[in-house]
Amino acid sequence: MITLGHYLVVSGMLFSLGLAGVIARRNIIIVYMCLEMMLSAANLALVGFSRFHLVNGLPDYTAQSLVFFTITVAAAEVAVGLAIIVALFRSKQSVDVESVTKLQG
Amino acid sequence: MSVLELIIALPLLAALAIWLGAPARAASLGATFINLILVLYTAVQYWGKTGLAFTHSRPILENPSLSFAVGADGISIILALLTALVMLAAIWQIEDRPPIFYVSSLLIGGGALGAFLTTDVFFIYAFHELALIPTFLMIALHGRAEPAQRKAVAWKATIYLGVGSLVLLAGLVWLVLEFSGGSKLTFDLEALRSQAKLNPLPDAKQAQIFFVLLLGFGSLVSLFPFHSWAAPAYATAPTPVAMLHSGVLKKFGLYGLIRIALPLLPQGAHVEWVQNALLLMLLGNILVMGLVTIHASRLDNTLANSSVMHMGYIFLGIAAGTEIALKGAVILMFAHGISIALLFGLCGRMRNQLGTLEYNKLGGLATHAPAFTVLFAFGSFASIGLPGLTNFAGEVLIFLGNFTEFKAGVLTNLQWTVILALWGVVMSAVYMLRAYRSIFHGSPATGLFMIDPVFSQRVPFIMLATTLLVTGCCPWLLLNLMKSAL
Amino acid sequence: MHASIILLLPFFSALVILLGHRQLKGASVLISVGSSIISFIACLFFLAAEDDNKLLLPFLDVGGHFHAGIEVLIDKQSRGMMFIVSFIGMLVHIFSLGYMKDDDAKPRFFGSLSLFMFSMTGIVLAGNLIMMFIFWELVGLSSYLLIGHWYQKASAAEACKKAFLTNRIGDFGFMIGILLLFGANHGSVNLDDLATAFKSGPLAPGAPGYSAGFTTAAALCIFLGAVGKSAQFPLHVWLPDAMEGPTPVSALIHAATMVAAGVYMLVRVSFLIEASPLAAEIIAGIGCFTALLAALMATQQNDIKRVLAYSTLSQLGYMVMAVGAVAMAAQHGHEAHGPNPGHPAMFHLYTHAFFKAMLFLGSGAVIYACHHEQDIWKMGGLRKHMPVTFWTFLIGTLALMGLPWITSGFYSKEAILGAAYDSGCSILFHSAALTALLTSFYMMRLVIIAFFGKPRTESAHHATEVPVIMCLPLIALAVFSVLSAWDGFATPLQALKPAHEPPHATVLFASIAAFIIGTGGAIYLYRGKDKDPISIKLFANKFYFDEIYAVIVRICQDRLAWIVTALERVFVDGLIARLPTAIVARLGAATRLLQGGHLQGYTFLLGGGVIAVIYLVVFVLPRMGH
Amino acid sequence: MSVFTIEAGLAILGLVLLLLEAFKPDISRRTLGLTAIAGATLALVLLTIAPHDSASLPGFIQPWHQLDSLALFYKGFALVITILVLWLTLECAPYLTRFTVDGKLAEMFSLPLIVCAGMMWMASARDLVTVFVALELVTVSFYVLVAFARKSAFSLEAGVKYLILGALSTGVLVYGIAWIYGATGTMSFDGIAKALANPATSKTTALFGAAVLLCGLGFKVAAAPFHMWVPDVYQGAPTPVTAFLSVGSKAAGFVVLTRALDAFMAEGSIIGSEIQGFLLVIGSLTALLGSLPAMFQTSVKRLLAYSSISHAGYLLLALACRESARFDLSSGGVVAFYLATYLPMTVLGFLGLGLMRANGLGEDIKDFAGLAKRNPLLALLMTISFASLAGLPLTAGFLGKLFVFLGLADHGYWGAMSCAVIAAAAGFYYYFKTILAMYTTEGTDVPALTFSGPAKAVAGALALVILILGVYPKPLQSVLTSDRPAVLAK
Repeated sequence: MITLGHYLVVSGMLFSLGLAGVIARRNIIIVYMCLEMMLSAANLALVGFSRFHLVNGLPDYTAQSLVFFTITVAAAEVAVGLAIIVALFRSKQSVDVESVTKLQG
Repeated sequence: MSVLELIIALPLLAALAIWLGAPARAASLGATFINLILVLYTAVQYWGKTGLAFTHSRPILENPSLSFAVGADGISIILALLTALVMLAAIWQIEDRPPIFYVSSLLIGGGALGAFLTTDVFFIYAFHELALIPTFLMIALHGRAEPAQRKAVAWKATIYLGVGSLVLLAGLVWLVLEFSGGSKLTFDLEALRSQAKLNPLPDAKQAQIFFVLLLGFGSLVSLFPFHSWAAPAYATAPTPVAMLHSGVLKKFGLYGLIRIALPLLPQGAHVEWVQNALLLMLLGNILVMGLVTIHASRLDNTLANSSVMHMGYIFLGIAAGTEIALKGAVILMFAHGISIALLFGLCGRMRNQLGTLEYNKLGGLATHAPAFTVLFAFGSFASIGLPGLTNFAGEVLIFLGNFTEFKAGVLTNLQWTVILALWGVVMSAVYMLRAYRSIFHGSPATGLFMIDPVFSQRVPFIMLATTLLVTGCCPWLLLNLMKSAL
Repeated sequence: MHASIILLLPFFSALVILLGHRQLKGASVLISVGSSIISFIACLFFLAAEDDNKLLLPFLDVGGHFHAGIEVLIDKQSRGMMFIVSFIGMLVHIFSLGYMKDDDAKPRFFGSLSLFMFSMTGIVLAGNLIMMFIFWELVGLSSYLLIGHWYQKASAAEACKKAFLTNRIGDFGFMIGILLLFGANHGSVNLDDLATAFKSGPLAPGAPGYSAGFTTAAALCIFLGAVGKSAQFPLHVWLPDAMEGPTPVSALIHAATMVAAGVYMLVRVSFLIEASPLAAEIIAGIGCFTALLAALMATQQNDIKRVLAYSTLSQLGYMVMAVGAVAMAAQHGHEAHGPNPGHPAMFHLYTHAFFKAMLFLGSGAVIYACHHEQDIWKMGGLRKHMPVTFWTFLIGTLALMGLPWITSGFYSKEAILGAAYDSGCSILFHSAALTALLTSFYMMRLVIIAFFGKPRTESAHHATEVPVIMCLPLIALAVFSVLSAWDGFATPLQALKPAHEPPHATVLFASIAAFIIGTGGAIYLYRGKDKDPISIKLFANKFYFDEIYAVIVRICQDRLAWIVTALERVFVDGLIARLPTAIVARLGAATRLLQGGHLQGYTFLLGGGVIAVIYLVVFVLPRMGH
Repeated sequence: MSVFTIEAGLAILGLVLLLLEAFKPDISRRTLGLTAIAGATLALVLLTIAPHDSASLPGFIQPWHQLDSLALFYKGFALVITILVLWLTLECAPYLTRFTVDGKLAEMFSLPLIVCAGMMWMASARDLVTVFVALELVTVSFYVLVAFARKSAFSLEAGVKYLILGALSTGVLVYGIAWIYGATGTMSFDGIAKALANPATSKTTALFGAAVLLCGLGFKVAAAPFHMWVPDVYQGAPTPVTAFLSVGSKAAGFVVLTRALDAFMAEGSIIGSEIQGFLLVIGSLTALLGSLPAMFQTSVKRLLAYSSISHAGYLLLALACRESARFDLSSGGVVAFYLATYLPMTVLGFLGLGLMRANGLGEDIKDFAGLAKRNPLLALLMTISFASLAGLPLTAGFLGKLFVFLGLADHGYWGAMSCAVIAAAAGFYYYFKTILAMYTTEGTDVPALTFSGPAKAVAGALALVILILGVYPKPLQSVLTSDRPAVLAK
């Protein structure tokens, strides 16, 4: 029997992996992918909670509606984000996180 | 519009006008002169009265209750008089300086007037802060030292005063919270006072709040050991700023203690640990700074340190807290303000003309500048407490005030402190006479030449010296303004 | 009415001269001299005034809590003292007209003189201790100004400073004494109130809270004021140096009046001294010691003014001793005789004022005639050149030595010796007698060296008699030196005289013997000598007091100031100002390191921050009871 | 016309301008800018006359939208800052265009309108879904705006950093929302408050969710330790955008935070006291971490960034003081008041910076040297702005700080108060350092500075607002307490 706990553990692992990737990876594209993974983890948690939170015997769809919004927003973020990353690549010929360290102190 | 509002607004408006291009000297002299007349007018009106007069209030916020409330009693009027006199003198003695000198003098004076004449804690605090900014800027920009050094001095003063004001703010906030009766917070001093009278706090708590206020107000007044900003700041500050800050603005902290802390926390200063701490600190002012002053080898250092030292006596009056001592403290505030402004003003002239203030390079100035010498003598003898000049009346009342409660055979800590403090009177004579001896006595030093200022430039100093003489011979003039009990 | 004129006239004279001497020019001198003459005339009316205590000006008035005004207290002491002050003051003013004729700073001199007259009058008329203290300090100021009249001279500049500071130390004690009395007497420092309080009020023995230690402390503190002003040991060092001032000033201030103010004040508070046996003994002891010490020093001085200065010191010691001795005698039950008798100290003060002022003015005349030569060994033979000066000077000297039955000095000295005898302390009496002997010795030495023999220098040779305006005061004072103790002369002053009683045989013998031995010794040793046959370094160098004090001041003041300044810099400034700023600066710099600009660092901190927050909120805070 | 219609109209105007610029390339930036400003101004006027009760909203939006004085205040606030930013963009256009790819500023005029609409929605949000959507609308638009001056390496770097960290915080935020939902079973603030008042709700889950959610929101308001992006991004972004970020975005973050905390810390909430503790810790830390490093900054723009962090700290501390016993203003009211005072002083500061930039000067403190000589008026206005930022009395900045201190003292939070005092003291130092530089006279023979009449007018008006609010804050207070006594007025 798969319980809410299982979903949450998977979601938590996914979130942690994403966070670890964001921290550890130097390629901005990959960092960005890890960020998407964290969003997915959140989505998974939302869906899980929604499924196990029954209102009148049916799952509560408010949470799931948020999932749709999240996916949409993520898409928008990717669109804008990739544009910025491309601009970065154009000017620095690199997508390494270490290529942006001029602003400091 | 009440006359007090006019008094506060006049210098500030004049400053604004000068900033916008009005002729600096004419505008500022005119404004301060009218101001002096207005203050004298209020003093005459108040003559023989008691309690708060000329009150006028403009509500600003309902809760916390905040209003631009003005009002004056004897203490405020005496200090306003001090401000008006010193401001006029400080501005008058400026020669060939850019307008910012006039503007900043007006702002410092206006701020001080605001602090002394408003009766809302918020504005009392606010006006004082307003006056601090030009002080800081003037020391940093036009101080008498190398740019790096004067900036360092200005920073030191600003950080001390800034931190002090914040501690003070914390203390005031605490007061407001404790003494706002009913469901509303109020910053109105009278309301807080009546509440304090109705529901006094337990002594232990009064002591805590009083101590916070003491630290806050104290660092504004260069209470030992929070004094190390003062001497370099005064020694470096441009003349009008040194006159106004040491003469007037510094009195704000003392005024606050007398006007805010003591009435609201009548037992605060008498709880043993607070009293002992205060006594130790003020002895630091008197004895330690007395010795430091003796060690000074330049006139500006002597004056600056002596000004720190003399604060100890006023704190002594506050520590005693008796009617006589407090009135003495107010008189001494007035007296010290006038005398130190006079001395700083003359010191500034000397620096301008001679280029040095080192004792071992000076000498014999009395020969060629007799009028200058006499004026200086007024200042220096006032500051060592010579009877006939105002400081004496203040000091003697403070000392007497400490002895009103007396048991033969046993002296309290307070009274022992007075005895030690009396030794400070000897010390102040030592350094002042040493200064006077090295500068004015002896044969004129070679290469140094100084003549009396022309009459019009003597006027501001004569005005201050005359004030010292008149109020010194007739201190009851000031006492009559303070008929109501403190 | 008259009293206020006496007080205020010199004040306005001083003020007018101060403000307008440039416009007034020579007129300022006239104003000052005129005011002193009018004061004297007013004083003559004053002598007839009833006992009274009037408030002139409410100086300090704190509601119902405290008041101390400028008052005019009229009683026998103030009447007598007032006469002395205004009379000698007037004569000195007149004498100065001649003496200071060529001085550029005449207006300043006369202005200060007027200021002094004002201040001294204030002391005399003071009805309460605060007023006394006010004028006490003001005479100090005028003395400072007058000693430093020739401030261009370094010695004068140092001397005036020294005088003021030494007096300040005395005033330190005086003020403490006033405070103690103020506290103990519940807020009144009125002399009448205090006297009552000591007789039957809260300060009387047996009253609740009475403390003998307190009474002694208060008496000694007040006495310290007199020690300063009357130049008693150990604060005597300023008076000889004060001779740097113009000689008329020395006559008026540092011989006749101001220095005697200490004695006057002690007599005013004699109820206090009588209340404390210990204080009385200490006062008598100090006075006696000063008298002896100064007399010894005087025997080896060569400066005419310094001899007189030490003589003044010695005589002041005499008077102070008398104050103590009378109090001691009173404690032993030797009540003075007759109704309301005078005080021996006051009596001596009064006779001494005349002859010592005379001597100083005489020395001034000598100095003037010898072109500002002060060394007696460079004079000689002046007897013939300056007969008036010589004779008046001789009269003054004899009065000081106490020529029996003729001069006033004899009577007053005898009164003091009598008081010392009555005090029951034989040391007092013996040293007093010894002092009297020494006095005769050094004064006769002075006269012989300066006036007899042959002129030893050019300036002495060419000396001529001084102008009439300077002679007149000399003559007037000489007359008073002789006559002032005689019955029937200057009636109002008689009240100051102790009741005339047949002197004790021992006392009479001692004073006559002292006169004869001292005079004889001096004649024997100094007749016809061109240089001092005896040389005692210790006396000539004033027992090295100045040197010792210089060391003490250097250690206790300058070194200490240096050390304290250094400590203040390091500790106070360091701990309160520099250390916290340094800490905050360090913290600021450290926090800046967080902001390294590396994205990975930021994400790491952000992730770590999330974890830390979760830990804080989920695990820490719930346990803290938040 | 309902308030919602105004917001929608604003967003549509933004889109129209975007399209217009794309398809009519010859349209002048002046026209675009003025249109945008006109639109926003019109919206502001309409907002004041539109009905102010929730019932006036269209039926379909009512479950997600509320109109209370707080919401209305923030809507007005958003419009004012948008207008100012648009105008500032126009003023700075000459030098901004040097860094854009095609020398145009197209989106710089349309995106702020969309951001503004997003902020206005956020102010009215009643549930976490709306919050999330509106917040992302704002954030994503800001990604573009920050990186707008692409030819400037700084702007691009700022864009990348903002993008990565912003996205990371979004992830954290959504994750937190998920857990809050898991703990309470609802997305609406009212529901959350109700569920948290129920003792049966799992406290640990709720705490976990709330902590993660607050981390996400903390990033938006630059709370420590999520403030790292602020100095870099503020410094790199074009000045008008920085002003927008520092005032608009921060205000938006705080309005959401206020709403969320209203729910978390409602009467009887099982996690209320923990959240309060959290706010005190984070607030103190933020105030300190903002102030201390600021003391060493040489770039005024970066200094203002740190200052904005420090101000966020005070605001968080204000939020921690929930029930002020004797205060007309609730914590939300204090925050709103503080932000209202913060707006003119910050915008004035950035305006000054922008004008200096437009005159070819840098943004370092040393570039300020002698400003008083070169343009006394600007120096005076900047002095007022910085004095107010430092919290000097008689300026608006002091009152905000005073209210925060009053609240802290009233609750007896002396520890947090001392941190705030230390931060304020450090603040004195760095603000006055800048002021001092303006009046320094040594070695300044540079020509006088000039700036346009409208710039003078706007800057003067802002300074006047600072001073007036400093001595007469009553109107602002009455706006904040006009209705909804339940939330705003105690």
